[in-house]
Amino acid sequence: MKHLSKTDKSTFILVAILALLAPFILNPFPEGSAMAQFNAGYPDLMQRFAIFGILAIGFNILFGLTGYLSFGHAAFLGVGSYSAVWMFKLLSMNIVPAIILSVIVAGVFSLLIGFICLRRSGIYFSILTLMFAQMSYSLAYSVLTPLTNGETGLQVYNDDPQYLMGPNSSEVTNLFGLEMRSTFTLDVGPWAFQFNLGYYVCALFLLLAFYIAIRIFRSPFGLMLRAIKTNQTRLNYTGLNSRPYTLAAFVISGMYAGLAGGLMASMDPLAGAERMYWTASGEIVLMTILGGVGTLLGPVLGAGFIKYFENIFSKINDTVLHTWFSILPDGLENAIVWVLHFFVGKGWHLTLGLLFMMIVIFLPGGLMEGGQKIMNKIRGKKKNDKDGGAKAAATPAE
Amino acid sequence: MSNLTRRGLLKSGAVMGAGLAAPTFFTNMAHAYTNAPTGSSVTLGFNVPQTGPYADEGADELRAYELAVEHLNGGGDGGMMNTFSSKALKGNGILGKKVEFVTGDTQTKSDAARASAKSMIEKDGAVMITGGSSSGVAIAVQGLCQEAGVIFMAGLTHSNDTTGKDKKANGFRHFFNGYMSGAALAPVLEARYGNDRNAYHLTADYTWGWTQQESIQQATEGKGWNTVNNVLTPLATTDFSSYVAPVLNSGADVLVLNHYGGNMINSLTSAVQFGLRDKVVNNKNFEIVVPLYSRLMARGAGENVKGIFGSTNWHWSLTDDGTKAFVKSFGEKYGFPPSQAAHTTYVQTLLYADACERSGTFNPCGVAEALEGFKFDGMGNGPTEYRAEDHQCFKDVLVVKGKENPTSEFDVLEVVEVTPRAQVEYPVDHPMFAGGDLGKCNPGA
Amino acid sequence: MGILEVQNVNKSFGGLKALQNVNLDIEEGTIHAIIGPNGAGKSTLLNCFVGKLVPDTGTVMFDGKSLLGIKPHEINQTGVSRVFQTPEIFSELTVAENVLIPCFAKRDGAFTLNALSRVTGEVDVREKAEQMLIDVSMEDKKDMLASSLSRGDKRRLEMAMCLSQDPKLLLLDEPTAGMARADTNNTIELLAQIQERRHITMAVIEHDMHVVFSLAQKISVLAQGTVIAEDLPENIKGHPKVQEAYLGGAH
Amino acid sequence: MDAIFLQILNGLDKGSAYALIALGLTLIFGTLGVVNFAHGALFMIGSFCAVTLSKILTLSTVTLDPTKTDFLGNPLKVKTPYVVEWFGESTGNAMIDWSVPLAILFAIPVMLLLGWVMERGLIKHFYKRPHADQILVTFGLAIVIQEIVKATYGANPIPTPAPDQFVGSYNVGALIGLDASYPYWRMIYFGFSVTIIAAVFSFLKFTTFGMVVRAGMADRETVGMLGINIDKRFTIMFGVAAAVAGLAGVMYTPINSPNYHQGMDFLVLSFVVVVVGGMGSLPGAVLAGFLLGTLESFASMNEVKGFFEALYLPSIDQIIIYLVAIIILLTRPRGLLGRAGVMEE
Repeated sequence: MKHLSKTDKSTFILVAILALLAPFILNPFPEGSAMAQFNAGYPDLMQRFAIFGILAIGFNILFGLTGYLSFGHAAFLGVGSYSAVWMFKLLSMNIVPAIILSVIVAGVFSLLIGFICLRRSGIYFSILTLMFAQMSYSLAYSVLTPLTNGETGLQVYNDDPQYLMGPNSSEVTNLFGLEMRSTFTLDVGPWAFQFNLGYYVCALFLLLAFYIAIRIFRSPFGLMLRAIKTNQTRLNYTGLNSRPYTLAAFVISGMYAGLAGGLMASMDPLAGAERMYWTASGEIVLMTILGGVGTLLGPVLGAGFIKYFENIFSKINDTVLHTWFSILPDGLENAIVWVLHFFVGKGWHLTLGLLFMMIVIFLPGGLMEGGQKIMNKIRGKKKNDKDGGAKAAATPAE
Repeated sequence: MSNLTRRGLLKSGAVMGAGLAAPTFFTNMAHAYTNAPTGSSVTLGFNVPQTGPYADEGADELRAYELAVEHLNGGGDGGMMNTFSSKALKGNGILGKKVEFVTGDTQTKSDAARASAKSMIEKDGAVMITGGSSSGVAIAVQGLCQEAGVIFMAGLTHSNDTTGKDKKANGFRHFFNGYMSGAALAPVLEARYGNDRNAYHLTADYTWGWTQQESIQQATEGKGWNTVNNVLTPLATTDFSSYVAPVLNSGADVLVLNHYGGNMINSLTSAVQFGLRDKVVNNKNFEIVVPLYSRLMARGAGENVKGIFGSTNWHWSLTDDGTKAFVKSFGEKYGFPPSQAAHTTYVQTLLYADACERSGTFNPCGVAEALEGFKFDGMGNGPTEYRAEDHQCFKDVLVVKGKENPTSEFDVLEVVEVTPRAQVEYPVDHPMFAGGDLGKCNPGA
Repeated sequence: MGILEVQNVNKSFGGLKALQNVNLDIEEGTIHAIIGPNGAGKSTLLNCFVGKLVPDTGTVMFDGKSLLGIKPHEINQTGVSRVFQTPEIFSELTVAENVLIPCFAKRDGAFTLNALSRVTGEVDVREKAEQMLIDVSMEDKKDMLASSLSRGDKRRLEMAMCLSQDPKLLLLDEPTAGMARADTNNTIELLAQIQERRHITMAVIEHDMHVVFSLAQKISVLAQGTVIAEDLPENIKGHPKVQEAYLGGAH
Repeated sequence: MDAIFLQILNGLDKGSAYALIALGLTLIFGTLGVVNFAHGALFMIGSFCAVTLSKILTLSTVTLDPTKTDFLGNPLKVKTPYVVEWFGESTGNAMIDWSVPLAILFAIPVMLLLGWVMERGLIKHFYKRPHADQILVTFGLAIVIQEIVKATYGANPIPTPAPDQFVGSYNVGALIGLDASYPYWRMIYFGFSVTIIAAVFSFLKFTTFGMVVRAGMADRETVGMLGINIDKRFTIMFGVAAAVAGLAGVMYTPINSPNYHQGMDFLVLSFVVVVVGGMGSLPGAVLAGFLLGTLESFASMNEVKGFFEALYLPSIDQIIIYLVAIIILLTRPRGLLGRAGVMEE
């Protein structure tokens, strides 16, 4: 911690507090109330917030700093998950070897792909990564079924060898016996707050990932990556070959994705090929841009935003809508429900698409810019701060 | 994941490794199983595809679920509850508790489906999960429910693996499977097309496609057919012309399309466009077979399905009392006849509710026990049995063909033959279903 | 024996002969100006030194080693830095960061994965960068974004970046183009100081004769791709070929 | 031989579809410098123009036929399309039957208008924004379009057959002494695509409008300085690109029943084609389209699959396009016919 500057330290502490108190923060509405639908404080979703946060942070190290837009990052997530599940199948349900292997395998895999793809830049690079990911997906879904269990997804069976499994070993994913699913529920009046061990493991990894990201952002290495984004020619005429830098960034962000994949499998030991489909890679890109490219906190926000929509809005069905508006006169109630039902439940994609457009049109800097605007309003800052504002928006590391 | 309860909390793991002591959390022993309903209502989780290629099937499943809930709570005309051979259901909910439900979107992706099911279990307290429109998703969610300690009543899933190598004690399948399709189709095909046919298979290159192809090949070869070739086609294929073209000169006189959904529509369209059905090969008319039919999907292929044989789990034009009652209440509520996906999910919901009533508990182990070996009738498929050993329903299978002169947009298929249950039955240890382990029922908490 | 020896360099683009049998010899520790009318091939020649272009024939030797066939960043590592006609700077970074990068490159070489050390913690490099900014009198602008600088400042920044690498040879492509007279004089003073203090060899392409004759110890005149004269400044002034090249032989 | 001949035809057919989609994409990129992730959606809208037209043509009056019953036992509703009532049995039914070709006339104004609205209303504001922003906003738009289509027409594919006259196949192989039947509609599709491609090229090559646009593609500022309103022309080009995508969609419906997500299915492929051809190069896109189409067709032959399987490369048909595209990009940095400096930052 002493290696962080004052602002970075407060950002980190803020994230740490948010992560630790997530079960409270995400569960603001009492159980059983109409608004409880919007609660996100249950273990699975909280785990996802943290895991996709890690993924987006890692992606941002590549895209945000170097400007290389990888459209195949989901492949590393998938490879990480597969490695982790194989560890469960071969060794035991302990998540430590699983996560270690998933990071290593994703690292090696990204080294190979990065070595080839980074010979090109711009859209050529993006399409190369996209094609590698699509190949991985196609093969995982069909030919590689012995390795990946194809359509169904790789999972642990009772007859798997599990060589390290003792007679008393836990049958579910665990950290030296502490089961990931263990949840302590705190009932406070009508509220029920769930403290899940798996979530806290993810949250710790998120904090670690976030801390390393800050360090990278503030390091000479990070400076070089940003230099690559702004002017590769000058960097070359400064005696630096940009390739090893971009490759290192690519591998680091691939390892982040592998970590996320390993964690995902550790929370829920199944790895499906869809994880590697191009839309999954696209989702990572969207998370990062939505949150704010090149900002530290943005990608985490973007990840949370998209996962929240996917998990909360898709579950609002017409019946739920009718309960919400039941106090209104029937005609009005039906009219409102009729309009809203295009945007929630099976229409959640529509809402997401519209929000993408709104955010990118009105907040070019993503959610972070929105946040900054609000903060500025609150602080009553005047417009004369234009230079500072422009600088903040343009300087990736802020 | 057996401890995903919303309110309970859980035992932590044994002490292991370097002697790390597990924290002893406060443990609520009040409930013996996951999400035991405490109030006056019980929550079921309907997990269906609402986005993606199978969204229409998902929507139809959801309609059927809503209808089933209405009937269970005593609303509507009661539908198949009136024809169901078991009379345990009284129209007052399940075990006196009002039935409520939550819905989720599987997106036809294993990951999303599991996330959605988990949120139903962890957040909404669902005591049973049901739905789905593909085998990959069904198997993934079934595995989750086994770990979490809730019952899974599979929706539309046709792969042998669901009740074969991936069977689970907490999972139950009413829908038929690839083996049954083969066993039901083969005699009909033999009767119509003779027993010296040469079949060419185009097979979707993933687990379901493989098991289905294997089943059909074995069944038809048993009738004397010869398999010329089996070509695997990528899932993402939209234009099958390059797979269909070689069929013409392969010497085959039957083309079997082991495809579903969009793949089926496109491959069938290509095959018809290439004029396969107008060909005469080996002095026999060239024929096409689509082993797994779905009316919703068949509609997408338009005229091309006319006269083409396949199998389905159920069809609304059946004339037994159960079917009539179901079609009537569904049709009156929504204005069109239900699909087989709607039928199987409706039946699954009723079967689950009935099992709860009969066992007097929502405890998955009690429910499972009540379902295992359960024999019933009046649900549209004739006498049916949930086999205890693999949780697969055994019942008659329909052989259908595309109707030549449809009277409406729903009138796409006609039932050619109802293949009796005995003919599609197989032993539990049949090689196509080998390798699985049902395990023990898991009540969670 | 000069530090940079160019022999018989030819370069053509399609049918256009941009450089024909160019010979050039830049002596260590001097400021060598290359002048000539527009399109004479000055920038092309410079591009051949830094690896941006590869001559068709001929040799370019720097410090006894050939510069041909190696990549720009490798050429730079041998001690050749270049200031471009349109400033090539890291415009999205601050002035201070712009100077830090060459300082790190100088210290760490081509690639170091120093991902966990802190820029703020690298005291030696930072001090060097700060000193550099003071040298070009830009220390008050160190937190500005490079893109927001004036054209003259950008050029000075680029010069600072090149100088902070302690190059053996500094190539300057019109270092005062577009500068106001006062700025130009500052730049002349700056370059002279640097040369005096650090004895860096410089090759300067310049149009402004005031700059050329204030700085250069030797001048090469390029016209239509060939060196038509190479001499001391005082001799160049009255050189007939030079006058012809500039005035088109109209006198 | 027959098989090879058929696969050549298949390759040309697929290739023409790929080329047509990629052509519109690269046109938008080349003229406007915009990475349009909604291009697949435009293709899909084209398909649904055909669906919509056939729905319009089959708008019906409903009469009850007491002699027949529907599935609930009520009198059967008999639908008579208005066009049949108005134009008589034969003309009316012919119009319904020909809805796909008729949809071309319907799609052109719709797509031009849509392209115009899209460019003026949205894309225009993104010319100076980073490509990442363009991707995000057009991707968002693609999702919105596709969800609207889904809400209107459902998720299942909708059959839109070719006119009866074109159902079936013709033994084209007989012309060169082979036995190889090929479907009429696919031949028409090929001819149609080639015509459209030729039309776009001649439009750009031989009209003043086209010349200005090409000049603008090469150097926008200079052309702007000549006092030519290049923006207006670019808007029109966006409309043209949308129309090309739409027409590709209309004609593709009898081959592939339209569904709401087909745009996304084609998106990745069309980007691969464009990039292999070289960003911003029109001939490159066409060349790459045909190349990849043909390769894909041959890769799906059993003999080829068997050959690669022996080399431990099973299912080569799944990855051939990507594999070849990667090799091309690694050997030719800017694709087959790309220009330097385009989209490399």
